[in-house]
Amino acid sequence: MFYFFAILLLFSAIIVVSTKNSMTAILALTGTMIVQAFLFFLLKAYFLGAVQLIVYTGAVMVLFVMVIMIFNNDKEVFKIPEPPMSVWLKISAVAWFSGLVSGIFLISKNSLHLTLVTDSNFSNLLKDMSINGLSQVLFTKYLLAFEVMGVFLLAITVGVISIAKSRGGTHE
Amino acid sequence: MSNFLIAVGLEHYLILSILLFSIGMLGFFFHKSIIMLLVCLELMLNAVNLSFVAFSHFANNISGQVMVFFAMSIAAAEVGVGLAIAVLFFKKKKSFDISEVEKIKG
Amino acid sequence: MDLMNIIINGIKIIFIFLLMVQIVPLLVWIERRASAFIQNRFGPNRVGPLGLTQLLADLIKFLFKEEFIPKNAKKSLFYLAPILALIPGALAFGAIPLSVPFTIPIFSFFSKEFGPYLIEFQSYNLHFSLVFILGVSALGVYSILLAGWASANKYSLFGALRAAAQVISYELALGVSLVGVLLIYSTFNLQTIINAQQGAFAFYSSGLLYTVSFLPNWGIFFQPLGFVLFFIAIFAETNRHPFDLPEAEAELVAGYHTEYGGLKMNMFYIAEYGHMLVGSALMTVLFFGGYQIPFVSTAEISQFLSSAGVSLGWLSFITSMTLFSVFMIKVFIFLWIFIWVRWTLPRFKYDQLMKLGWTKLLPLGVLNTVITAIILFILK
Amino acid sequence: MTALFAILFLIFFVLCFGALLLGLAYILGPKKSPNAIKSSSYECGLPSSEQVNNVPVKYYLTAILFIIFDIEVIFIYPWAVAYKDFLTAGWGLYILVAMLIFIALFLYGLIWEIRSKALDWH
Repeated sequence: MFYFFAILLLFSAIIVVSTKNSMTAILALTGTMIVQAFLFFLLKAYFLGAVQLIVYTGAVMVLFVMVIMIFNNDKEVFKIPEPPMSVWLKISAVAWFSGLVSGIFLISKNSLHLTLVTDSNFSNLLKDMSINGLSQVLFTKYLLAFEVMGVFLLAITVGVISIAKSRGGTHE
Repeated sequence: MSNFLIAVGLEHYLILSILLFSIGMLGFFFHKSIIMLLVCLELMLNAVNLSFVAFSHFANNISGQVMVFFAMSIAAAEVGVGLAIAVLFFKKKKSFDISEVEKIKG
Repeated sequence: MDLMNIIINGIKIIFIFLLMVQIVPLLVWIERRASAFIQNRFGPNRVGPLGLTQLLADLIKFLFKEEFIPKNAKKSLFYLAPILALIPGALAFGAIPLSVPFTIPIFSFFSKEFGPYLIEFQSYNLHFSLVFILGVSALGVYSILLAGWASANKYSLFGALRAAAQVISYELALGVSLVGVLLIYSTFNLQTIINAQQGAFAFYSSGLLYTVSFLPNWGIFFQPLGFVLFFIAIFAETNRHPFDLPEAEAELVAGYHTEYGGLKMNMFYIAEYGHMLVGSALMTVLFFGGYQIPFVSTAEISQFLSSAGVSLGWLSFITSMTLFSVFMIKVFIFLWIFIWVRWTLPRFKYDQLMKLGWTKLLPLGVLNTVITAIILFILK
Repeated sequence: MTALFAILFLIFFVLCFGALLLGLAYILGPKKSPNAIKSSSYECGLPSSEQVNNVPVKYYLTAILFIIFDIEVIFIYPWAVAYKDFLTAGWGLYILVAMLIFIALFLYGLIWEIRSKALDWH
């Protein structure tokens, strides 16, 4: 199950960065988001998986699709001439990935013995990482962060309205 | 080796996460359109979220999930503002090219 | 979990999906007949008894329509959009409990005994089904946007943009109106919500139990405002009259599916009616006690059925089917209201629609949340 | 876990079903050679243009505002589900006030948005 989702995830991610067509990239990214939601389900983070579906695929990616839809008719907008890729960038990319692959092989030979610090106070509260556990921690330990989030979102609302509020359309 | 393939543990999720992150990073370096840059940013954020949730699952600690919850909302807000700026930029410059940003003067 | 069990569960999933698809032609027939009835016409009455097989004829006609793609259309997305339109409805409908779980008694197949299986009458019982339904129905926007964009027609594009803006605006109102329900039942699981609605209307106040014996214990009596908001939001979500702005044929030809024809267009219709079905089922589950008959518990029904001479092995199955038909009756009442409203109210203007969503429904939903929370706090 | 399999199976089945319907229509439907007028965009007889060159910014602003308010609603959900647990644990006033502050911020944003006429459709 894990491998199925992992391959799907990597495959769609590669499509995202390698395609020339913006719409394909956006749709592949949507696929990535959905697969990741399923990975969250697999990790028993059920509420987060559903939130991933609602917020990312339901809202963020819709915005992306809308923007592409509005602008794609100008054919040359998305055909930005790409400068010849610098050699160093290519070499470093190849080196990075080869390093990664060899690292993975090393790990697979002798697995990492990670010692994880368990927060015993809170892990007692929750049996199976369900929503109730999440909200207990969210509204006790992280309450301040939660309220700051409210202020932050308010600021974003005001900012976005003042940036984007204008008469007329998207082109003139 | 075979044992490593069968028993899916934390390492597998971390490997997946770092691969996803590197793909996103690669895209971030190679693309020039503002929208594609935002897309690759999303990819990297997703990779980080995945590792957070994996840690949270295997360490039996819910704090990781709360962090992801916050990270998701901030990422979503960031995309909203980023695309608003991109559209505004397009209105002025008729292009999504990131190198045009250098020419902007206040 | 042996192989037979998996096969039976697979058949069940397919059955529930096909049930959803099969209700659609029935609904189209009801809609056409009801519209005719309201407007004092006959409606389709030639093909078969009462015109019931009209839809079969329609289907055959759709199958033999010419395959046609506009010149500039993006081919792959043009074909993908109608398929994608089916997915949100199907996934959401699968998460709704249609009836109580039942056991299939021991039976033999190829001279092998297969033990009794406990089957849930829903495709999957998730303990976060409500957020899951919200999540997958958010995917419905994609088929709209892609259909509009792939057609390479400006009417389609504007229709799609309108539809998407409308759907996402009302999704917000929908989400807020559900918070009250969550406060009352404190769970995301629809099965638990249904079970909590048994018996007569009852609530706790400072440790004492009060009962109102003549009202069933339905969600609507706890959440009247929440129900009204949910009801309106569902109408807008499904692009039904009086909110069918995306299809405003006077302005936009036919909205996002202008360029679609034949079976492809029919698939958009299946999706639309599927959303109506999911909406009605959700209303039934959250506010009208789901599959339960008011004041009658499941145990009483099975007792009655066994006294009526149903054999013990199939008792739970028959009970489940009885409750399923109750559920379907409730759902069809709502579907009838959907059709009825279509010929009763005039269409909104687009600015009125947006104003209603953002400045009325959303604040009212928040108000509903606050009131519910405070009342719960006072009553403890 | 079984539910996950069920969901995947359902997605797969629906995709197959849709593809089957489209395939059937493709096979059974008559094929005629398209001509230029027929395959052009539907436009009531006027010379057709598919160019959309000025979309009202409102559509897009609606989507952004939807994202922001959607996040806020999502933040209310865990609170709503755990509210009764907090009440029985005796933390009622604490959790109520915590959420009322958040909802006040939410409402302030909403009122700002309505006041600034960001979503006035003309």
